[in-house]
Amino acid sequence: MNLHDDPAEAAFRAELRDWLRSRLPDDDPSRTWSTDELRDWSRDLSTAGYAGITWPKEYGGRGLSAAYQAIFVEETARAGAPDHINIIGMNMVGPTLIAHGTDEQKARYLPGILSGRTLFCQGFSEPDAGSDLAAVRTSARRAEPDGYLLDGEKVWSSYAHLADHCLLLARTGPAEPKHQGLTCFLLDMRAPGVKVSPLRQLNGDTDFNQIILTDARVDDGDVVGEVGRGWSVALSTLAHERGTFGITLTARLVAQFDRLLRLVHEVGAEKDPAVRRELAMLHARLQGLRYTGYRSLAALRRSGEPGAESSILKLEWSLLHQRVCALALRLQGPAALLDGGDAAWHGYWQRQRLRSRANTIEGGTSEILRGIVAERVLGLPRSRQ
Amino acid sequence: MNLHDDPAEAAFRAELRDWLRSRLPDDDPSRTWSTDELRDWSRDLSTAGYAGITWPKEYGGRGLSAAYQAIFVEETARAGAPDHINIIGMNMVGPTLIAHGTDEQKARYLPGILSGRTLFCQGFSEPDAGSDLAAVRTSARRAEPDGYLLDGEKVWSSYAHLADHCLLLARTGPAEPKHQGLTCFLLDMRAPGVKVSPLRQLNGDTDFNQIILTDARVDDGDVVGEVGRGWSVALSTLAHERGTFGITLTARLVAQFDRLLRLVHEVGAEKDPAVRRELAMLHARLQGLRYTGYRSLAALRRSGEPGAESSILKLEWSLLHQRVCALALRLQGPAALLDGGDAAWHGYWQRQRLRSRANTIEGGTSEILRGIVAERVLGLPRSRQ
Amino acid sequence: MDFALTDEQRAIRQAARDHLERHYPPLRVCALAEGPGGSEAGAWPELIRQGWLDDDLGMVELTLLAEESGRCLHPTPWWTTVALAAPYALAAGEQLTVPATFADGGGTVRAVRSPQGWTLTGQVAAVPQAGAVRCLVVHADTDQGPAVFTCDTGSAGLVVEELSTLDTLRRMARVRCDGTPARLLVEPDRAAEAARTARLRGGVLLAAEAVGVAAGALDMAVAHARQREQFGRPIGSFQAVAHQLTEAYVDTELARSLAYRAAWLVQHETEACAQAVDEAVLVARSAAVRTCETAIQITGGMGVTWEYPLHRWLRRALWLEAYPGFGDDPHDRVAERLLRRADPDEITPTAPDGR
Amino acid sequence: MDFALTDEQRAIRQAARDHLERHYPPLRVCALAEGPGGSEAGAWPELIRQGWLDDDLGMVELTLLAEESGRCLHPTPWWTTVALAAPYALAAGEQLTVPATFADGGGTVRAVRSPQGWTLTGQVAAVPQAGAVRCLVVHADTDQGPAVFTCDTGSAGLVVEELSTLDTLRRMARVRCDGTPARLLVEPDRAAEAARTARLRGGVLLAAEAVGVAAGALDMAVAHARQREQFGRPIGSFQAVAHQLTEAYVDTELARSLAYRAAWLVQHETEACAQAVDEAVLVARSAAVRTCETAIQITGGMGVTWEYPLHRWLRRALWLEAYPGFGDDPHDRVAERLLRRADPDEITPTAPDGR
Repeated sequence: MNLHDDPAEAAFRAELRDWLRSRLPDDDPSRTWSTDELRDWSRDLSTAGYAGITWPKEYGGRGLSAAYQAIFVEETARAGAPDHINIIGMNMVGPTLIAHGTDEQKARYLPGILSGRTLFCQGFSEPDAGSDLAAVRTSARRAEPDGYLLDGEKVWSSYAHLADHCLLLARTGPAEPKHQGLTCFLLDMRAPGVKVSPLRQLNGDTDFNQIILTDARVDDGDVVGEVGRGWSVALSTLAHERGTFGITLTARLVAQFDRLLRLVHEVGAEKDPAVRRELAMLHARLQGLRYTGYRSLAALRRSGEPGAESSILKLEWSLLHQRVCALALRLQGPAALLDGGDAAWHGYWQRQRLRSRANTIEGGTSEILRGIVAERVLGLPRSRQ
Repeated sequence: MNLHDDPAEAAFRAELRDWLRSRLPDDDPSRTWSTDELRDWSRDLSTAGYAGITWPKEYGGRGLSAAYQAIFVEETARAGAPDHINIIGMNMVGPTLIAHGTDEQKARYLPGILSGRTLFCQGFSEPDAGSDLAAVRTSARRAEPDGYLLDGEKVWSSYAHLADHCLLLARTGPAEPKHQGLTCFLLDMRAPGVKVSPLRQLNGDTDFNQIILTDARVDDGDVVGEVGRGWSVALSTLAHERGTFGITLTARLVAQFDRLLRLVHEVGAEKDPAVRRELAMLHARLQGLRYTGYRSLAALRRSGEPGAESSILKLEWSLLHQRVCALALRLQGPAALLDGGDAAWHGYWQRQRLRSRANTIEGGTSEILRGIVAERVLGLPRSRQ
Repeated sequence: MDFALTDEQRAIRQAARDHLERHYPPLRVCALAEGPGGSEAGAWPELIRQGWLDDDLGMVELTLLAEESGRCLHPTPWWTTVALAAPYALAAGEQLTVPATFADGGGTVRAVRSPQGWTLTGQVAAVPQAGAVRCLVVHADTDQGPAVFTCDTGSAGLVVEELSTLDTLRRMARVRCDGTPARLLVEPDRAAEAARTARLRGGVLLAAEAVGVAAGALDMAVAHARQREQFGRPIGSFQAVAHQLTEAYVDTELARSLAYRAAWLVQHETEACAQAVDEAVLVARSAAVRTCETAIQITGGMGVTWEYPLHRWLRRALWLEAYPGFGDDPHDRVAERLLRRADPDEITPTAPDGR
Repeated sequence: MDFALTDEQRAIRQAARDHLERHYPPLRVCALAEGPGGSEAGAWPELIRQGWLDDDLGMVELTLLAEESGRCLHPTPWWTTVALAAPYALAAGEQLTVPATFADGGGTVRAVRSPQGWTLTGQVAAVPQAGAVRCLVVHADTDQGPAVFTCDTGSAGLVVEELSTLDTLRRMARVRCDGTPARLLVEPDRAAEAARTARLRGGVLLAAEAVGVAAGALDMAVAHARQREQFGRPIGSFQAVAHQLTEAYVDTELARSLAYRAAWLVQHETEACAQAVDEAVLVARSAAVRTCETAIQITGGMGVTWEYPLHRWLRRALWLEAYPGFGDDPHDRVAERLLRRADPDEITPTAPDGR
């Protein structure tokens, strides 16, 4: 057991921190990044060697352990940095192709993902599926001799408006049981029949997109894994996302909590006993979340699998983030009635307060996650869903 | 709408309050009542006309509305009075016999119930049934020509150690579906084969009993309602219990909250902001509970049925009582480590703190009650239990 | 003791609900929320015809109307008129029948008397729906102390500047007066008492609206849970869904009981009414926020989109939580009265209230 | 950074669990709870043989033993020995190997030096397990200020009077000294620092025991939910049951992470350790109480009987919540440090802790 960085980790952290300090001198939470700024930022990350940290060296990565990825997400969150614009390519599609892709797919996509030239999005969620992820309705109709035509609707797809390609799930075997008959495809987002429109969230932001597919064509060479085995490919993609995802979320929440403390000082609530009590409990649980993430990371290093305790990270993170945002808005008193340019921090906390309600829904609702923990971790009998 | 007593109600309340003040000069929460004291108290209640307030006049009651019963339970709770020793006879068995009993049963039992000469207990719950009340296993075997033999175990029966008779549910049709084949009986507690032993609760108190039945005999004349229709008789018995039950619980909680306030002063926590906040929220919700009870009572007066909102009274009461007891123990700080004679109030709050955990279990678990509200009040589809 | 609505009160509630459901289905409300003003300008005459401004409406009746208004986010300035402005008119023996709101200019607006009458000068940072009303009731300082004035929003020297607002159906505006002519409504010597009564009436109607907001959000969520299927059955049949909705129902019912009780006690000017109003506000505000949050959770991916109407209800609940018009944190006032109160035996035996 | 137990630590934990499960099944613990003393007098030599008092156990190892002790309510005075008394011995460079506890006589016990040595006079109102131990570590006042002494419970003039206690497995006793001979353990000039360190070590072990209490109660409830059937299926398959257990699991895991972290930081005497201890105590105490309450809810009618062991766990959780040995409410200390802290950028880049 060692709670400090080892020398190599410490050097990596120090170097990264210096780099971030020069690149991002201040954390302004209400700053919005233009697409061009995001592209520049991502290019700089790639150039500085901060893309593909855990990718194998043979595919151009640095071949480092997840601990380094954790340091990366902690330090970038601390600095208020945005995501790499190709985060989906980097964290989900790349590892999926490395595990399941053909040599041709690897050669064609991996270098571009790493450099940030080829942007990816993901198309798993559908409006009617909701929590029942496998209830995919998008159909892939055979188009002889060598392809498929896709029809359907995908939702909650980040970066789809910028992406060059999409990793998506469609039904190739309509007569088969729900989890079978699904296939994973790589779709060219510029193909005819692909229409992307923004999904506006309850706080007015448009972080996500809807993708409408109307006879959009994919070739046999665009199948990832085997035809009819898409569900297991998708599960492995989601598992890649979950590796250091808990740490990413926690690191951002730590930064968010720092903003909350700044706000407490700004509004002069340092002496309010109810505020102090809530801050203490929030901080204690946040540290509990953080160290549970480190425990999970240590288990990942040993066994290649995150520990059982990792299953609770997203569950607890969402509740804590909601409490942080609720407290921040309450702290503002009557000023909370305003919004946008007329509000403190340009309405940052108003947007966060509303947006945070989605935290217990997106990426697996809390109800679904509790069921998974009950069944897989506590060994309770499966509930008759 | 009128939130004050009407003149007749006010007179009833004033008279009762005077009577209680002379009979019970002070509320000592740690006082324990001996059986003889309880019998005296109950006899005095009956003599003073405070037994059978809502019973029809033809059966010796006062024929008053539930509003008077509500005043009675409020004022007795306020005065720290114990239950009438025959509360089960008075509030559950009596009304059940009036509705379902034969003329002979009415003539035989009702006068004694009212005067307190004939004490009753109730035998519905069984250890294996738990929340699944209808899963009664106690069997009633036909003993030709004119009776049955009872075998089984009943639990959570208050006053069974004192009772002369028991209203119980047993299975006469073992082959029939769960809710059918049940019959309600009146059992003589002194019959051979009836054994009563105390059930000790987690706080050490023994408010309840276990009844073991071994070939205990009942006659055909002891069947209440029809053979095989016991489930609906039992439901109506429980419904009688629930009429002003919510008001009873709330009235006691109001008295308990007053004790909490007394404790706040005793330990000098009047200025503690966290305590003040919790007191305010508890009191506000307690008043919400109380007035929801009055709304339900007004609906009962109009339609003969308590309103939909009555379904939440027990649910909310249990949670509030648990919070009140938890706060009371926390207020004592290190003194909470002690118990009994070495603790403040002779360990009253220690016992209440532990005992209150049963509040969300006894008389319908919160999980079961939430399901009932969801289905019957909100009209949600029945969950696949 | 009979805590039930009268037949007439029930009829008023039903008529209100019918009127609002006919005119303001959620999609219409959403459209108004994004339009100019955030409320329907032309609705006032119809409201008057429907009796919403009648002078014989008691607090319980107004509570029912406010509850129904909250349920559908009734997009007119009716609530600011009756909850914020009208209580001051009432204190002066007048009846308000035009769209109005209240501007608390204590400490920032000065009233001066000249031979031509009173004029106001100063500014109020955030006034609810000032951009949508015709009449302002203004708390301002005079040489004799605070007093209450009224003026037309079209008056000379009056500038109303709408602000960006969390709840766009109840927008806040900055109000500046510069020698604006005004009429004295409540003299300085009666202003404190008028403010006390106005806070009680306003508090009841804030709680009532919060109850309606909770009830409206709960209705939407329950309807969704009955119909939306996942894993082959309606989601309302899952305990994880059903029990959350039950808890929201409990919160809402407690809040409703407290709001009705507070209304009746304020109407009858009982001593217990200040405590009752604070308790209603406490429970109802939190019921509104929590129920809206639960409703969003239950409606899932749909509920967190801009198009789905629920976030409007949450915004209103947050508005009600943050609105400062009725004094400091009620928790502390409630606790103070509890810990200061005399022997419980002193209560007169005729009133179950007051304890 | 590698937040995992070493193989040796894992082996220590497993050995402890095996030992405790063999000797202290719940029914045995319940019997001891009702017997005299509330603990097993003869167990000490075996504990020493098992290495529970070894001087090479670090804070993480002790944390694992305290956690396992909490899990089964290990009915010996081991916890008071290592969590309350031993830290003072350690400060004096000594190792405690007899059953011991700590009596905080600051302000009530006076130490006087005579030619025969030190004697103590005064009383301490409530000392955990004073009736079950052989050695007392006493905080007492001298002319030079507070200091720490040690004496045998069989010493002259020492009266130990057992009190009725909420948790009968960890009984409180009144201790009276009247000229009781004692040995000086920590001099006045080092007593404050010794007390500071003792509070940190004791806090870690209190949190660790609380984690164990929560884990033990959770295990019992999960086992019950797997096996008990209602409505024709195991109750653990109902979401209403499963999700409550999941929440208890979340609380317990967070508490465990915080307890291990605090142990490591205290062991390595880092600056962040005081905050880490307070956070572990906060979360672990409430996890213990809440998890025991959940476990009782899940076990239903059975769980609220005297015979079912769970209430013993709840009593211990309440004991841990009320035990005052480590200073005031940690909430306020945690908040104070948060709101006082310097620019986050000052943190050295080598430590993820301390932020």
